[in-house]
Amino acid sequence: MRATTPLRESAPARGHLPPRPDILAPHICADGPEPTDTNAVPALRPGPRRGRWHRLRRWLGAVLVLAVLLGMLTGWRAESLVFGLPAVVLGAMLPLLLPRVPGWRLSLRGALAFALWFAVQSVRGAVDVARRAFAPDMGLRPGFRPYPLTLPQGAPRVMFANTITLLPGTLCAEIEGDMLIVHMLDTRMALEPELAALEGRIRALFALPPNPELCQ
Amino acid sequence: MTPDLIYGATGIAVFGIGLVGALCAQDRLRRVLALKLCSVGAGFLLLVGAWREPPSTPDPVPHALVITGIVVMVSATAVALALIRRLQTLEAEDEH
Amino acid sequence: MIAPLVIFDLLLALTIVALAVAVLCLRDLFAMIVVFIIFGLVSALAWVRLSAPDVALAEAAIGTGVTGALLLKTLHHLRYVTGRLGQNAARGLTAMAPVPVAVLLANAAFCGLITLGLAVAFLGAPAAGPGFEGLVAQAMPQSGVEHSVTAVLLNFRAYDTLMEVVVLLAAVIAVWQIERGLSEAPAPVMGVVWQGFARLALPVIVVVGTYLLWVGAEAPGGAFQGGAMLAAVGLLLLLTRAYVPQPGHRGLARGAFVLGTAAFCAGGPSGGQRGPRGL
Amino acid sequence: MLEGFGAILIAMGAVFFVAGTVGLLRFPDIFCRLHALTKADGLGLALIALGVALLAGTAGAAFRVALVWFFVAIASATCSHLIARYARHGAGGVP
Repeated sequence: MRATTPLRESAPARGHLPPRPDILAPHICADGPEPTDTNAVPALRPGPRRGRWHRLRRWLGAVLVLAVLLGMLTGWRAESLVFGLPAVVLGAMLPLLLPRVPGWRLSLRGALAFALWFAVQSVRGAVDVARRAFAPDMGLRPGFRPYPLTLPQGAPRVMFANTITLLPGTLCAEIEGDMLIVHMLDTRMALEPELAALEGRIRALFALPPNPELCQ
Repeated sequence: MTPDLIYGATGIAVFGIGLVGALCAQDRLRRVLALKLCSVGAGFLLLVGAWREPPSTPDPVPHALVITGIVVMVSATAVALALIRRLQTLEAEDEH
Repeated sequence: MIAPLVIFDLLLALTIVALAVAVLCLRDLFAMIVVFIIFGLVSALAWVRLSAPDVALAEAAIGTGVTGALLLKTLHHLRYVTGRLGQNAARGLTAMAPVPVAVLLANAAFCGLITLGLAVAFLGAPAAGPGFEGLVAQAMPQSGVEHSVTAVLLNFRAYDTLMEVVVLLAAVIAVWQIERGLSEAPAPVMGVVWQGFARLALPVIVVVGTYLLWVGAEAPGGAFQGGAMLAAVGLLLLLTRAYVPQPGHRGLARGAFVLGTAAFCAGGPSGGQRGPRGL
Repeated sequence: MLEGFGAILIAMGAVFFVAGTVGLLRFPDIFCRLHALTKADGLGLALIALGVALLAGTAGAAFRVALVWFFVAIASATCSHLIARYARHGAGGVP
């Protein structure tokens, strides 16, 4: 009889919980109860460029990225602009229809470090799951674990959730408010140190202050 | 054993399977899918007819015909599925 | 010695037939739709082997992508209707009146005969002589585009393609009429991770769809494939609830469709992209 | 030389795809199966994409392959999240 995942998440084993003062106040570190309000994250945004000018800059950035994409695809041919230009403008405007999220910026150093680390981790994750798939005893003890989120709303959180899915043995199953529900292949593995490390890397990637205590 | 022979046989088999499904399947959604299987089978046969040994290029006219067929099929499927949704609602109201 | 590619072809052919059988045999409707989508994608792969990349792209985008979305929408609606009543299993509502076994057997025999006839016709057909490729190659300079399939679709057989755009328009109008007053199942709530994905994917899909439309002039791609990508944009917007259909918008949409067809009549190859968007 | 390296990468990618499929068949429930699909197939696709980019040779083709890989990776993570979410909520999904 193989163990299947119980649908209720269980509390992590006591021994694996490092002291984390920030867990006690996740709602302070995250950007407040209203997710669509950009003004609710003042402490996390170092540069206070906001409002219309800020949004225009984001839009122009999107136009630039899409134009480069179009250029790469069409081989930088001028006649592609007949269809391409309206498409780039329209494409950059579509996300404005979605609910607004706080803006973000990338740090180049953080991105390079993250890409390297990500490559290593995805190999680790794939080798781990391949080993289990071929092993006679798969060594599974699946289950759900909660993990409190301290990253701000928007891109950092989504990036965090998607990267968890590629780490060895973890899968992001749900985001409930400021709580992330992680599915683990083996609940005996240590979850918190890995996720805390990942959180640090995401903070570096998005040029956020490194430790969450800063926002108190 | 060239691709045209292999995929010609595949097309005939898929067409036959689709035909059986379209006439014998018990639920509506499956019948619509079976008709779509038939159209894929017919597409196979047309493309096999257009195929030439690799150095020479295939005949573009059947290719264009199959693309037309795909678009017409999706229109037909859309109407059929809308009818199914309507029927479901009517039957659900009847039983209510 | 059998070439490895022949083994690949045989495996692919067997997979296709097995998937087609599975579509008819699976009891669960959701599983049936998923297997059907896989079937469409694998057939598209086979069509690449028959050196028909345009057709494969069209099948993957329209025949499988758009059709799959429509099927899932129908299933969603079905479950919504049954869920609202709180009775009556999902199968019950799609099922038709039972048919006597004798009729089923007769049908099966009839299908077998037709398929057999098809096989005889296929095997007995004369070896492939020259088709239209010579004629098409001769006329290519007059078409103004460099890709032969696009030339056939939009230049040499433009009336045919116009007909198919009109068929699309007719289908859209028919669907509107059939669904008039039908209560819509609400789009599911998909969560922040999905929103993040849509935020990233939407602009790129628009650009890539337009690129497919543009590149159709000289390489595999084209209006219908690009149009299907743009249809995906509409679907993403519906699923993110960024756009909620409102009755007031219908007139606008109708106008856009008719205008799209009219634009195609005026000879612009871009008119074709309007059609698939509405599905 | 480059061709050989590309072929080796593609073969390794295929091995990971097989591993993912074996996991899909052997793992006990839907959540564990998602692990097999996202991780093993993700790396398999990355290796195959790298091999194909090497074989293709031109920068434009390599860019297209990279674009395909990037979006498949994000879509697979998003999809597995949505499937897990749906499965946790039972048959519903529409709250």
